[in-house]
Amino acid sequence: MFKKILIANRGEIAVRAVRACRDLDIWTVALFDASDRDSLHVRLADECVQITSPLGYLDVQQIVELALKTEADAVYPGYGFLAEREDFAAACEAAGIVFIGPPSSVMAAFSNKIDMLEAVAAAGLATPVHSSVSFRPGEEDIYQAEAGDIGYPLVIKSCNGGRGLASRIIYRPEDLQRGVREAAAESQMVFGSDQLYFERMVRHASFLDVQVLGDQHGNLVHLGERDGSIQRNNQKLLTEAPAPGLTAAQRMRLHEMALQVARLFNYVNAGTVEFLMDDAGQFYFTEVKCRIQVEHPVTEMATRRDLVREQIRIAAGERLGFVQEDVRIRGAAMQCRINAEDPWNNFLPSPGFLRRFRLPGGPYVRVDTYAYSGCTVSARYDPMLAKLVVWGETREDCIQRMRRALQDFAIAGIQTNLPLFQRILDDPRFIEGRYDTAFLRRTLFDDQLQTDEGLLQDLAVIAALAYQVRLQSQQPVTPERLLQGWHRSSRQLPG
Amino acid sequence: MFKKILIANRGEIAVRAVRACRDLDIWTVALFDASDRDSLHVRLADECVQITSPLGYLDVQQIVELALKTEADAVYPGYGFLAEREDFAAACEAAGIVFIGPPSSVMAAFSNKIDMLEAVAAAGLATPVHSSVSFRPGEEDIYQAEAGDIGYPLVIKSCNGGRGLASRIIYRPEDLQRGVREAAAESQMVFGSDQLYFERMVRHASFLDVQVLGDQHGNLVHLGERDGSIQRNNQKLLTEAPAPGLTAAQRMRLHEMALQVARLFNYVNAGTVEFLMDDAGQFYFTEVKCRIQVEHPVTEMATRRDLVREQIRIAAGERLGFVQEDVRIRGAAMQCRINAEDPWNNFLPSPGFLRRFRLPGGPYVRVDTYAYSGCTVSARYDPMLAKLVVWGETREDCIQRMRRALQDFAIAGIQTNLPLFQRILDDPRFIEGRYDTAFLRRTLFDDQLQTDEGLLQDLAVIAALAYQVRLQSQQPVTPERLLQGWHRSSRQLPG
Amino acid sequence: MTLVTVTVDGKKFQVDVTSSLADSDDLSVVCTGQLRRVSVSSTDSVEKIEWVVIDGRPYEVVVDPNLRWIKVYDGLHNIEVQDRSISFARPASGDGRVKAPIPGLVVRLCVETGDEVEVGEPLLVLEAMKMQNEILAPRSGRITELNVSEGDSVKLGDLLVEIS
Amino acid sequence: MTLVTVTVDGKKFQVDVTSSLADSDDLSVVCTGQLRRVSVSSTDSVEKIEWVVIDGRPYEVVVDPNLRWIKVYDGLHNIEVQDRSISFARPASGDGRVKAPIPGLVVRLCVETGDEVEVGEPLLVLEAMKMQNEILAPRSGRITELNVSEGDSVKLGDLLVEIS
Repeated sequence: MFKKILIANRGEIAVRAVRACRDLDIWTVALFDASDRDSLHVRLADECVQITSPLGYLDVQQIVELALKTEADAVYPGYGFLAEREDFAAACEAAGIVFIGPPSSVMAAFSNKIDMLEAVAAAGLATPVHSSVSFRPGEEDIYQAEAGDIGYPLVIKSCNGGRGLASRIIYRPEDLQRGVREAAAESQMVFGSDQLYFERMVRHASFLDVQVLGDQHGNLVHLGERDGSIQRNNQKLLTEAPAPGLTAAQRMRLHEMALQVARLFNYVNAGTVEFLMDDAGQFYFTEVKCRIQVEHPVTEMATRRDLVREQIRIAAGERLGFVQEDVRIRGAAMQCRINAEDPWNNFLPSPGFLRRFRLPGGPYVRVDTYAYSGCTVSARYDPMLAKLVVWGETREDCIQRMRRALQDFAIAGIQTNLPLFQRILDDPRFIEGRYDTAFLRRTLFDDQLQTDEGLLQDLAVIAALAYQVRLQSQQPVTPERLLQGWHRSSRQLPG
Repeated sequence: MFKKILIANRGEIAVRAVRACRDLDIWTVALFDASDRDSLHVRLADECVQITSPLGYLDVQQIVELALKTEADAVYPGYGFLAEREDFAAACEAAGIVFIGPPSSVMAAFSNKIDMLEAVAAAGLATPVHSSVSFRPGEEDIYQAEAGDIGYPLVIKSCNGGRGLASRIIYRPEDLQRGVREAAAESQMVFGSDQLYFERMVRHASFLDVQVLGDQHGNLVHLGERDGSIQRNNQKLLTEAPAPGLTAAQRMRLHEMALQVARLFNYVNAGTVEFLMDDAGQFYFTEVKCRIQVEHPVTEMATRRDLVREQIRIAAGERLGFVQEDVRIRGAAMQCRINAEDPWNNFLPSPGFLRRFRLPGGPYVRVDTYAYSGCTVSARYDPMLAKLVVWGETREDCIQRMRRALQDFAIAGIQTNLPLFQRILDDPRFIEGRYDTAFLRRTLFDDQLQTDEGLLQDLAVIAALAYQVRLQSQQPVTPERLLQGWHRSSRQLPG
Repeated sequence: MTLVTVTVDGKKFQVDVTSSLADSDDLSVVCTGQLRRVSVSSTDSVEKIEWVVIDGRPYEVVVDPNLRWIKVYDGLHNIEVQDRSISFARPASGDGRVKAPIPGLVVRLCVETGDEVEVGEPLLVLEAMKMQNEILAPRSGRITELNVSEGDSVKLGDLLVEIS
Repeated sequence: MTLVTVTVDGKKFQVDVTSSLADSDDLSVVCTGQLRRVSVSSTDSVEKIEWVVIDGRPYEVVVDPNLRWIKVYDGLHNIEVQDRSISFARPASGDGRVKAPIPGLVVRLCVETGDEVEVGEPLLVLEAMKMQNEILAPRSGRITELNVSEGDSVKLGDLLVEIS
């Protein structure tokens, strides 16, 4: 087993990794940029080292050097940043440091999305209709032709992309050119290449992830699926396991397909095989995520397996400690992705000082977060503040417990999307498990419907008291704050 | 199912109860005395009502009245306060309110300890050697005779007692009289009676609790045992499940005995059947706890059953949702009882303002607490601050995860016994699972042994910086604070 | 004695705070004719009002220092307070001056001075927290002022656009 | 430039803080001849020192305002700081004046004025947090002062007993 692991990430996943290492009695080195010196992952680690490069957590060379300098024998990439960068995995391997993830040779197979889709299709699995060739924004004649063949609505995707970044849904031909230009620019920025391709959009789809684990000795298991259909900007806001919309037969077939894909690429370590399911119940393979996912705790709650721990053990060359028959999915688990943003104000980010941050508790409630009471939520990185995960004996218990946990979660100082989840959990279609990737777009949230007269009266009383308090402490109303944000007129549907 | 439940308790168990009710979508009424208005259990409840009686949470009459006034159809007693008061259960029943616990008729069977022991012995189970008659402090000739028959060391116990309160271990005859006087006074204070009896002390004992659940339809199951041998002042500081010292055969026998005792008394709702095991592996039944216990989360982590939820369901007349075969104990679970006290300063209580209170997190870590960052720990009630519970695939994983969680737990403003647990978890006898009720008394904690030179040097650096900071901010050293507490000479063995 | 009219999520209520805050932490407030017993965590400042108990109903709250909103367990509620005794009305929320609600970088302008805009129409895109955020028109009208151009980085509260 | 001798859990170390705190949050400190790079959360006050990084080793700390102890992940460590430059020594910890370490009620006295006590011997019992707490003699000596009697309630820091 490793002696020391450098964690090449920040935020909650870095905290998660430090804890997983401690649970294995492995020494940890936290990486931090100038703005992160005070962050929780640094506070919890055994050692820390500053990354000075302007590229920050994206500087492959410096991170490898720091790993060598601190004598780490392995690097944990987490998600985002360098997690899916084949060159980073290769650089680690070249430096004699273990990259905790699939070997670069496996990652290479996924670097070109079209080739990957063809390979999977050749193996007899359904994939979305996609363009046969890739193109760059300049090659308009090529992509216009491809778009013609595929038909609308279509999805522009980056050949090197992932995480839904640099992808655009195009409904009408006249939007194609602008969409391609924007997607190419974003792809260049995020993945360093502007090679794009098209996929036909799968409508009314369910977004299904199958979690797989493979060791270096050819043992491969799946840990069931997650339904991540409730999305906004390609971000899974609410994820649950098992997927509510599947028959036993569909579920078995889905898991079989996932293992088939993983075997096809000799997959090693933790990964996710992703599928879309259309309203006819047909599965389309879309991609393989070569890393831990934001939603992994859902599977951990449902199976009681520690995925980050397994990642580390597998990377260290150990054999899987269990076989497929040992994997029991009991009850239901659910995760809400709590963002520092205001769903009632067009999802504007809401960074700032956390005056109050009291976590929900009790049995079968888990919160993964880098935040704590008195810390500052930086405007520099993405707005994910916490992952609230709960488990229940049944899906119904799970939903009710999540409602309770959302009420328990006390946050002051910034705005969050907590209220959005409260509304999702009360939506009859969600409760019945009948939802797809269009759910959020189609769902209208009017909080006036639910507020009863009694609550409004009590709020009026509180407002009156606050007004009197302010009169007495005579705080002047500063026009600047007075005029900022919170126009009810700007409340609108998310998405 | 109930519509509204009044929670006749405070602190973490009241918080736990509010959450369990919410998980069942039941409305909650929190009870609070003048000092508790700001407490978490009040903040989380749907309604709250003040108890004005000088008896506070012990006033049977007022609490029943408040339950009626708030139209609660059930009362949740928790532990301590009125939880084991037969008269409270009876008063609730008389008022047509469901008491969430065993019916008063069942509790009555436990009100006299000697009769209970005789009944169990008559059923063929071993009990500690005990005095045949009870006595009051004035009846010296009686108790001297009894003590002579039983022999030393012996334990003085209250006939109406529980929770180890009002009990004394007497090693030498010359200490008997004072011990009886003190125990009688305490018993009078706590239980309103000074009737006492003797038990012969079981030496080198393990303290084993078996959790049982019985519904009103005659269904009875056990949820395995807990080892609560690591105690101080009859308080279980560290509890684990399963008990490390048992063979499979012993375990099966223990569970069988527990069910036998529960059946003997037609036990209903959640209860604990308690046994002592001597170093020869012989079990002695000691008592039945007719309530939820502080340590219940250990069983919840090991079995994934929600005991408070089951208590409520059973009291509502529902049938147990599972049978014995469904109860699976997987892996190992452990609880540390974090107290606001200083183990290095003779366990002096340490109330005050919680400047920092950051909970440990990550998978399979749970904290039950009423505290949060910015709250004040009252000197009025007992010093239990939080219950830190973790689960692991194996006992070894569990211990390592607990070590990590203890390090994660960031508390500033008061002193706690966290360091004590860090030392217990590093003790070789504990790691091997070889410990008994004398463990804490016998264990010497010298933290100088473990601190390496490097850490001491870094601490010296920090001290020097702090000194310079104080010079610059010129805070005068107030003699009073300067001279208070923290004399290394007063560090001594706990217990 | 404070007499106010409070609008909560569009509904108006008459509220009279009869006891002065100094008295104790148990206050009497009359809301639409009904007497309420109220206790509150603190009356030192609006920020310190973090929990309130009204007739035995406990609320953990966050109150905007400028009394534009209150946050409780089910989310955010818009409020507007009007003082009847000194008949002073707080400005309506339809104000046309759009300020930067977060610090960030102006990555795109969607309007020019003189343009007519509909309520909810995007005015510009502000990048912060690695996300592009559309700033929408709070009301319909004509753009009379446009204080930023693409590439500008703006502070919280900077005046971006004015609509009249 | 501050030159001190620090005693940690009984071990002495020479520490020189070469850079003044004003400079930046990255300081150089020489401990027993070795240069350490140190960054600290705040240098405004001792209370605000909540984390420190020394040569890449992060510590979350709680420092007693009177520099009697430091709390880190593995618990509490006693310290004593002696300033070499102004050769001012902080009083030794063997002091004989026993003050109330918690507010509480004196439920029993175990000694009388004039008694000889051994270190660690109980002086009196203080009840707080529903527990009876023995206050032990910090050193051996004779009871020269006894300021409380049974039934007294005492505040934090009240002088209870003096041993000479």
